[in-house]
Amino acid sequence: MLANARVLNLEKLTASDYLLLLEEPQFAVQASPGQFLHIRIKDSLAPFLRRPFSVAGAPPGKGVLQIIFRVVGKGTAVLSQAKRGTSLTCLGPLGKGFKPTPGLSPAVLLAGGMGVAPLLFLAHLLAKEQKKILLFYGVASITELLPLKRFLPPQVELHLATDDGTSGYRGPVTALLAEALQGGLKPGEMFACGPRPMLQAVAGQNRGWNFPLQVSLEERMACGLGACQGCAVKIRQGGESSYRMVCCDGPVFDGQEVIW
Amino acid sequence: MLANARVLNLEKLTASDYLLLLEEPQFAVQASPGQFLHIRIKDSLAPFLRRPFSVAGAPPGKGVLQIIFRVVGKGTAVLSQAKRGTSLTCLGPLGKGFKPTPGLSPAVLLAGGMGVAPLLFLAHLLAKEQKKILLFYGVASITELLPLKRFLPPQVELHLATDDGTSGYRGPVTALLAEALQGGLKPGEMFACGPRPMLQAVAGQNRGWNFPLQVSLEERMACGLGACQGCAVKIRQGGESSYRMVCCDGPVFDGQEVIW
Amino acid sequence: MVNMADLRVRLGPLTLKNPVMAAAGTFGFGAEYAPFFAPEKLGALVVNGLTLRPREGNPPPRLAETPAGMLNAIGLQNPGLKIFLEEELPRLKSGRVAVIVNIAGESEEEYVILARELSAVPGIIALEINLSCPNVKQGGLQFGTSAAAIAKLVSKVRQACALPLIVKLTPNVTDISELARAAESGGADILSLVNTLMGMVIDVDTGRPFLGNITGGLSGPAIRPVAVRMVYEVYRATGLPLIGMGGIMEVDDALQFMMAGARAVAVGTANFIDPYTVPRLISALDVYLDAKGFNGPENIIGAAHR
Amino acid sequence: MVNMADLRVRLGPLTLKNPVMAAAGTFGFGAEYAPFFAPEKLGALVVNGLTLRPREGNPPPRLAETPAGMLNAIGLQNPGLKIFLEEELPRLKSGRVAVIVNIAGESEEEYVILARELSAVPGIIALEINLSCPNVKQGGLQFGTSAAAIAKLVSKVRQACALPLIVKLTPNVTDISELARAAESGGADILSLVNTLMGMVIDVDTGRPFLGNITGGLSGPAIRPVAVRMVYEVYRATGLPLIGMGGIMEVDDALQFMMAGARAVAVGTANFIDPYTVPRLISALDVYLDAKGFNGPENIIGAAHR
Ligand SMILES: Cc1cc2nc3c(=O)[nH]c(=O)nc-3n(C[C@H](O)[C@H](O)[C@H](O)COP(=O)(O)OP(=O)(O)OC[C@H]3O[C@@H](n4cnc5c(N)ncnc54)[C@H](O)[C@@H]3O)c2cc1C
Ligand SMILES: Cc1cc2nc3c(=O)[nH]c(=O)nc-3n(C[C@H](O)[C@H](O)[C@H](O)COP(=O)(O)OP(=O)(O)OC[C@H]3O[C@@H](n4cnc5c(N)ncnc54)[C@H](O)[C@@H]3O)c2cc1C
Ligand SMILES: Cc1cc2nc3c(=O)[nH]c(=O)nc-3n(C[C@H](O)[C@H](O)[C@H](O)COP(=O)(O)O)c2cc1C
Ligand SMILES: Cc1cc2nc3c(=O)[nH]c(=O)nc-3n(C[C@H](O)[C@H](O)[C@H](O)COP(=O)(O)O)c2cc1C
Ligand code: FES
Ligand code: FES
Repeated sequence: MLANARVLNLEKLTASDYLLLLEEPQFAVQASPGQFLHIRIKDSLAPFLRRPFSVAGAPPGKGVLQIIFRVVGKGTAVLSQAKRGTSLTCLGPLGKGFKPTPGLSPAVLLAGGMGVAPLLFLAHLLAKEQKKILLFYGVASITELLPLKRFLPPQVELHLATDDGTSGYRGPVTALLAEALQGGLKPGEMFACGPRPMLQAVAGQNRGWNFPLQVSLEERMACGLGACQGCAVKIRQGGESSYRMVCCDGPVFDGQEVIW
Repeated sequence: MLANARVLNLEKLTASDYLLLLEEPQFAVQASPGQFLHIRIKDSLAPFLRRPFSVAGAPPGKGVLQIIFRVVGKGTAVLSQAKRGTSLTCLGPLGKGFKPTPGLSPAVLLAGGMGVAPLLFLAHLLAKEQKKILLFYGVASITELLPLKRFLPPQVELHLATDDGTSGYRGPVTALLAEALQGGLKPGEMFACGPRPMLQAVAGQNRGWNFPLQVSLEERMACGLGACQGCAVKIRQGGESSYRMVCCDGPVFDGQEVIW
Repeated sequence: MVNMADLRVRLGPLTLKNPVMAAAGTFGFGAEYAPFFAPEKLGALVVNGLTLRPREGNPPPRLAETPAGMLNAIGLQNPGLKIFLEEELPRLKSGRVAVIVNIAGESEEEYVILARELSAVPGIIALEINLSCPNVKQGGLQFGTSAAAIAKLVSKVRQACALPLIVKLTPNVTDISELARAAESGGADILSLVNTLMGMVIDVDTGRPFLGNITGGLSGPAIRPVAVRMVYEVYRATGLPLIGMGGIMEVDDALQFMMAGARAVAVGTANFIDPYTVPRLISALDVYLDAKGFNGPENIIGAAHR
Repeated sequence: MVNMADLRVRLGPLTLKNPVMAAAGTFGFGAEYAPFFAPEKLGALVVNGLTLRPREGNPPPRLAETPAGMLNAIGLQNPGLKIFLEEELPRLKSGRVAVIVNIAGESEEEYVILARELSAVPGIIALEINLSCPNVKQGGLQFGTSAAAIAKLVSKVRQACALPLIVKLTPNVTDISELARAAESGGADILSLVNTLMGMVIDVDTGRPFLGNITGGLSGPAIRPVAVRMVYEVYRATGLPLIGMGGIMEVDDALQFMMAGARAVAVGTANFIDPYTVPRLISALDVYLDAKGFNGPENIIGAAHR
């Protein structure tokens, strides 16, 4: 559960997004889509806490995990300087991932920005189950577009939205999805990851649509293991609401059970 | 006074000692022996404060400063990983250095361990003044011996002591010096740098010998500029004692004025 | 064979197999760290702050990273006494771990009930009264900052409690020695210090306090100098054995607390950074004592006062 | 041309050209940082803690690095009032810098004398009473931790002092709001907070306290969450304008304090890391206000309470 994962490669994908390849055969076998690693970025007091990152892929037989991350603060800035051949201590694979239901097809994936990372991994699982897969992917602008082709199984149907219209649909990806549904798309189930407002919007709309919807959430974490009770989100189940932990009860929750 | 000095090279000299070459033409011209740089080791909260290091040399016309340092804690450990081509912000050259008196010869330099660093630079100044120079250099063991030949003018007469007798005289370098004085050595003046007990010992003995003695001291520093009053040492002058600052009143003090 | 140091320490009525514990609220009920090492290695496990009734805790965000530390505003989320006794304690007992239960009440009566009920069940080696949790409106800081209130509360709990009684002090006070003496006069067997310092972070993007609870408790290396100072002070002020904590990450940090006067130490935040911190410190302490030729922790406890 | 924000701030009777000051004890008498930038750029320069008589300060070591911070135990080394007036003040006045003098006394009378004498000379824009220096046996912490003592001292100084009066509060207290209100009732015009947290470090090689003075004052980013929380609390407790400080390194840190309620901020420890911190923050604040379309600091002061 704690491993020294070797940095095999670090590649810049966009102006601020990176692909990190970590060699850790056991984690690579264990990891399932939606799970994450809790990475100690540096053996130093700054950055202090570990940082959580979704597993974006674990190509079979390679013993390697893919992490795609965006530089947003001090920790990710330091991570973007990681040197090939060095090691990062990682806790993982942590959390409860996506649970696709056999037979429900097509699978609709909804990704906002970096939220696409765990969905890339999920797409491979769904592809193995021979499902039809649609990925609705929204970013702010063309410059933030990740080269998804490299990470997706070929059969995934990609629907692209940019806030500024520099590529694909102009507007929020949730609007693009809503249009597709109006146009006759009938998801068997939906999986979403991205900024909270996007998830909240789709969960809200889904109260009308009512498809099975799994969402992957983010919260500030300390332990990553369920011990500190820090990463709380409010969940309603069977009429009762209580705080659950993103790190061990999630990060994937039933979209209709989350209290936003 | 604040510069981004470029790391030209970092070379391991012994198991825990390094030679750092910093390119900073202005500092290189300004620096005089005994002065130091106050180096920000990393643009991070850890290590937090700047670290002081003596200028060990500034070969004329090169625009380069030599720093010789030992890894003793977190800051120096990080510094030993400095990458060529990167920059370190340095305050410098700081402090009041050694003041050789024209005509006083031979000059006797007394170095304990890393204390040799500023004396290497001093030796070049003394050599320019055509003085006879003797360097008494003590280390714990042969493994800690720096390759001094590379850094010293050829005319310097080297007297070596190791605590464990693995090279040169066996015992404290102050004892070796005392023997030389008994054997007839008549220093014109003395310059010493090293661990406090060594300096205290030689200053104590010098109460009998009574040669002009300048010692370079160390204290914990914050500002390096005389503003925080943190790096105090007690100095007696004209019958009155008061706290003086190593960073701006020193680091070089009259050995007979220091209250140990 | 080399003579190995004996790591056992005595704290008044309590003997621990080694002086390194896991601090309240940072080690859950032990299960979360079981994949890393057997909880029985711990000098003791102080389990999650327990209240009489279940508490749902504070709204998120509950955590914020700060320079060399973190803020937490968990708000004592816990299942309450009943579920603890029915579900968590049996699990804990099966693990042969030395369990200390950290309790918090919203009133003196709640503390007394908790103490009485927990004294009645086997498998607990001591109680730790948390009178200093800064994240709970009631039952928190008021008890912890008045000497008179502490003395009164502790003596009531003392009467209800057959177990060794640890009183945990808050650092958010003018004179911690005064409070330590109050706890002593009330009948505490052991003092533990420090709990978190009260702090806050403002989200400059929104201009609003970042934590759901507005303020939170600061822990981690940032607070260590304050915590060591308080242990040093309290050592001089009372005769009680002390448990020191606050920012311990490495064995040198633990040594600082012990030299300042702590007979045992607790590790909190560091567990989150390195789950192996406690066993790592136990081994390092062992190595340190051996290297110095000491036969046990006694040689270093309070050294700074000698 | 873009509309530039007006950085001026008013703190009761005092108007500063910008809200970023250099904190007492960290900027000397200004000369040390003059090679880096003109001291007149500072919102104000709070000069070194001044006492009536010269003080030689504490024995070394006086400094220790700590996680994201440092301890200092300078002990108010300073040349005393007479030399300050004869030598330092004339130098300062020639620099057109807004000078605030930080004063500390060993008795109420000393504070009063200092205030009276300094009020009588031109070139000083305000006095800051340091009633919280933790490194001085007399004249230090006792004044700073009792509300009654603060109210009494401040009102005496108030009577002797024609200048705007800033009272600097210590964070080493249970209830900083109470002390803030006491200072207000005594007649303070402005409050500044926080001074350093009392801490210590033990040298594990010797087993002895590291600092010559045993304890020292903790400053730097480590204490920022505590300091921000106190500014936030005191903003609610008094109507006085506040100067916030504690671990400010970057403009976001300054914004936190201002959003929490500070009308100006002071930079201490960060000067040691980057001597250009104050001018850097002034520019960054300017850029921030412009980018947000704000015409001055007023837009952000106290934002966290709205
Ligand atoms: C389950 C999970 C999976 C994630 N997967 C990815 C991923 O695949 N790719 C990716 O780029 N990012 C991912 N994130 C977000 C990522 O953890 C943050 O971007 C990162 O922690 C920011 O660190 P920083 O030091 O650069 O930012 P700072 O803002 O300097 O961090 C300060 C503190 O806030 C925390 N923090 C900041 N943003 C977030 C966030 N969004 N979620 C949780 N904690 C945060 C940091 O961990 C740190 O403790 C994931 C988050 C979670 C919870
Ligand atoms: C004027 C002067 C010149 C120096 N020249 C040299 C030199 O040429 N080569 C060399 O190897 N060392 C030199 N030193 C000592 C050097 O500054 C320390 O070894 C270094 O700061 C240790 O940093 P650290 O983070 O590795 O150690 P840590 O012990 O982790 O440092 C903790 C804190 O203590 C301070 N500190 C630790 N040791 C010393 C010390 N001996 N003097 C002052 N502060 C200390 C650090 O700066 C830091 O603030 C000099 C010191 C002074 C005052
Ligand atoms: C997430 C978290 C939860 C905590 N919960 C409790 C608690 O329930 N009861 C208690 O007495 N202390 C609690 N504490 C305080 C710790 O036990 C400890 O006193 C403090 O964190 C200082 O130690 P550290 O710096 O090693 O973390 C908690 C601390 C953290 C970080
Ligand atoms: C070396 C040093 C000396 C100080 N001297 C004084 C002083 O004389 N008077 C005073 O009121 N505060 C003094 N302080 C406290 C600072 O003014 C400031 O309140 C504190 O350091 C917190 O700010 P910072 O974290 O930005 O340093 C001193 C602080 C340091 C680090
Ligand atoms: S991060 Fe500690 S419980 Fe989730
Ligand atoms: S280090 Fe600040 S006065 Fe010398």
